Amino acid sequence: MMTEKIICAGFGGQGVMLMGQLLAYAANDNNLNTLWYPSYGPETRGGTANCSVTISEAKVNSPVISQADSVFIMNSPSLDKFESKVKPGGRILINSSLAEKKVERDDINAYYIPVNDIAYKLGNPRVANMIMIGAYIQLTQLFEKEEILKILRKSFGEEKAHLIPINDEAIEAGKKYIQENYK
Amino acid sequence: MDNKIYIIVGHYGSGKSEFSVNFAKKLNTLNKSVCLADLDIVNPYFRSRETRLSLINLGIDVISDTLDSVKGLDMPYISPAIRGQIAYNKKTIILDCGGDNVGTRVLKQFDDLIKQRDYEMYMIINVYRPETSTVEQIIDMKNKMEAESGLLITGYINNSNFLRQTTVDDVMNADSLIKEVSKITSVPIVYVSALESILNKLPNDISGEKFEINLSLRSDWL
Amino acid sequence: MAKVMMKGNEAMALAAIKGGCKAFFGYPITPQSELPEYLAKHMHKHGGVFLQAESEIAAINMVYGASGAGARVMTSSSSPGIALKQEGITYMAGAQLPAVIINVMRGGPGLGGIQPSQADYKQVTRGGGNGDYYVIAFAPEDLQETVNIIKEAFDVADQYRNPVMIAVDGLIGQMMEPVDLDIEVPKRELAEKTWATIGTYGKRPPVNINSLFLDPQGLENHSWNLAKKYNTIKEKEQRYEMVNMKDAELVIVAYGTMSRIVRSALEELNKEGIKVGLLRPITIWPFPEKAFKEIPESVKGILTCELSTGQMIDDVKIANNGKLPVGFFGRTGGMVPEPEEIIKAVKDMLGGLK
Amino acid sequence: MSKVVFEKTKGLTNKEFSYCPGCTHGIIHRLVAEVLEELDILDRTIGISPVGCSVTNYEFFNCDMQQAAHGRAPAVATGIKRVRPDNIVFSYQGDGDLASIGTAEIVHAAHRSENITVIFINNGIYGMTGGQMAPTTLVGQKTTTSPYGRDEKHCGKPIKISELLSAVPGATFIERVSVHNPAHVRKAKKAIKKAFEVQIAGKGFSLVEFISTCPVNWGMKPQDALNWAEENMIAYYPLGNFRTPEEDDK
Repeated sequence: MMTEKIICAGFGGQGVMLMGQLLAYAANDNNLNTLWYPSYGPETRGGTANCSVTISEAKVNSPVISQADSVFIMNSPSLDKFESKVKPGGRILINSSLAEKKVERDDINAYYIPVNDIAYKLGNPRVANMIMIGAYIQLTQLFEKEEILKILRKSFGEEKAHLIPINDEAIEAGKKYIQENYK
Repeated sequence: MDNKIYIIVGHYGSGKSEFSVNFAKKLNTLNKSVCLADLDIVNPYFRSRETRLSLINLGIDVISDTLDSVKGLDMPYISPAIRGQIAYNKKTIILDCGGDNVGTRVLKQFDDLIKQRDYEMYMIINVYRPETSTVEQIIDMKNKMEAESGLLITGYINNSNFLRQTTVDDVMNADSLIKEVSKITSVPIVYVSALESILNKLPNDISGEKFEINLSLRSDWL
Repeated sequence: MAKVMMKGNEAMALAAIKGGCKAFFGYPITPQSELPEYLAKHMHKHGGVFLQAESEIAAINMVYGASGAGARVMTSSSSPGIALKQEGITYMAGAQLPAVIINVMRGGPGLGGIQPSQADYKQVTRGGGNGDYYVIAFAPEDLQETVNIIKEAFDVADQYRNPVMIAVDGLIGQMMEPVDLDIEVPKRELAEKTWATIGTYGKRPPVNINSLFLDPQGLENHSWNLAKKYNTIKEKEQRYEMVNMKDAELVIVAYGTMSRIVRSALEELNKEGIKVGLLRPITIWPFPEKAFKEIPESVKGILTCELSTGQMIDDVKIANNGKLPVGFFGRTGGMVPEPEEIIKAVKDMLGGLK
Repeated sequence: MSKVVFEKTKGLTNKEFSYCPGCTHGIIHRLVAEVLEELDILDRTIGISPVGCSVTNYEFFNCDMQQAAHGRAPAVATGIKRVRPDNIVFSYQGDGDLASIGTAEIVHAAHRSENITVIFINNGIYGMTGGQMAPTTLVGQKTTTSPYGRDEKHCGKPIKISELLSAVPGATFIERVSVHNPAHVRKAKKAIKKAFEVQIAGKGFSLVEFISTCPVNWGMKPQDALNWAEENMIAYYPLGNFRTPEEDDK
């Protein structure tokens, strides 16, 4: 039975919580069981923020993830904190624009993606998290880009509908970066 | 017909209510028509009203609050019946007050009516209570109680005790102290009250008439 | 309606609306603030009242007033806020007023911390305020169960004319899970609220909502009547789940988030051939003592797992009544254990029993 | 044919008041009850009893009542009024209840302009618990917890609730009255009536503060207590209207 355990970590304000929520929503739309759980309180305001998402064909039990299949690292402190949480053979996606170090372990698959630099080139630094999502769905083939966009359209509503194209571009850029750099 | 008013005052915890209940029973056996009015609104425990039912069975009128409560009720309502009884002028009335000068404050409601009648105001003294253990303290308490009530104390009651642990010496030591108070203030010691076991052993020349107390407010275990 | 992804606090708020809640009075406190926030946004659309009170004390007394006036009413808070509400809760129990109270528990004592905890167990299950009384307390483990129980809780409160508390830890308040809000829950037969103060309108004599008894005998009678009601609740409302009991060597007793972590641990233990069962209280008051009679002969010991230094363990010991050795595993202060820690505790205890 | 000179208001039950002789609770109860009857709102009124000497006033008011925790009556009133806006809701509170333990509740009920009426009895003392100092006890006044007289350096000056609440923007109607003589009793009744009319019109928070007496705990005869209230209480707590709905203020 498929189970995917994900940890997203970074600064508050990087859209870390949203990354996890998008994956949880997408899982629910695919009739999978899922659980999203944030670190909450003052941590979410400017400090480090992280959340965990479990996606499974089976019922989700423990909300606590000790061994993650995938870990998103959006900044340098998060790498120190969460590298050990990747299960052997699991993957770690690192924002190499902000986390300059390389992973120390050799039993995990590391992907270094300069999401802030790419976002800057796209003209909107705030979509760095969506570039990460693009990279993730390219690597895992878990969800289609269109499924993610559908959720964004719903949550943005009319008011923010104009932001859909840039998010679309960002996901695409993330996918492309993986295609080109990790064949 | 003895239709005096007896007002029982004293320091908080000096034994006013025990004396009042016993005094009411005693007067009742002397074929007087007795009414006991519990004016204690200071503390809702150990009040003479707790013996209300047994007193009523003896034919003694008991007035507590307007709710006729028996047990510790935090409702300090003074019954208008008390004023009525004082004005009625037919019964021997015992007014059992709350402790200290605060307890005598309530008498101010009735002082004019009381003065129109023959009254005694007895101050119960237990010299083993810390705030009435010296001559000066007792006289100070007397003055304060008179000031608050607008009435004069007419007699002392030596009720000095350590409950069941009281000895004859304890009562005698208190006697000499209260005699001193009596001399200075020219107010007589009218009773010495104690449990029967002690009372029998007291010498005959002790000041005040011997008055036997049967504990009725405290449970056996107290 | 299909399943929707909702945050625990929001799902609880919506469940209350679906359960017929017509009034909410509360005061912000982490980690439950999304609950009043959601109701502030939506309550009026359902003809209900939302009001942010000046304090938890005021909030629970508003609940008292609204409940006394016959409304289905709720409040929510977290541990230190629940401590403040205890005054109103005991008055409600005394005056026999129904209400639903949500407690999204955080670490203590004192200001403690905002991370998940079950250290309110005693505050929740021992009445909490002054006097001889209890609140009916549910401790669900996931959002679907939480939502279903909240919808049912209003009926339970009305049936027994007693406050009902939903005790979840901060994790359940903060997490998101798919949840179906339209699952039918059992309906209770409810009497008309003839006791409610809604004005006489010339149709009946005045009624009075009150917990004061001037006469000690009256208060004793009232207390015994309440005790009788609580005995009925103990008899009829114990709720629990038994998992993996067949041939189990050890039984873990755990509720709420802790029971989910235990479930993950049990899967791993099962792979290793170690048979461990889970006794999961769904009501923590009344405590499911009946479940202990169903523990099979194969069981050699009981391990109590809590997000506290050990509170429910007292009830476990009472229910066990000296039959089996009772061990304990706990994390507290907002620390949530990983399943591996439970696995180790199980192995340690089994090792000691052999 | 005989003429009815005094008819007991339907706003009160037949139960005799339990208050001490000379206590002003009785007269204030009667005034409130008469107003409820005269405004024809008695059958839709819900009252709230406080903790204090009038804790059992649910025995006397002939309408639906709720007994509240000490100081919380305005919160209880809020809960009732919010779910039953068509009912008339009043709380009846003493100075320990309203001016001490319940200050947060009364200030915020006024602040929200909760559409309720508050009857506030200020006699400067805690009667129920046996004559302790209240926040409203006058400077120099002796009580069991200010045995040497209230010392403002030690525990402040007495709190003026009507003035304080009239500084709260939400307060719609605030008036301080007294019942120490028949003329003032009539005035007091007018204020009560106005307060309930404000509520009926949905204009928001109304409060009437009564300068009241406690002869027993003050250690005075009832008439002396009334005189003392007039000379000392009213000197510190001036009578009059502090707030009235703008459109009526002409």
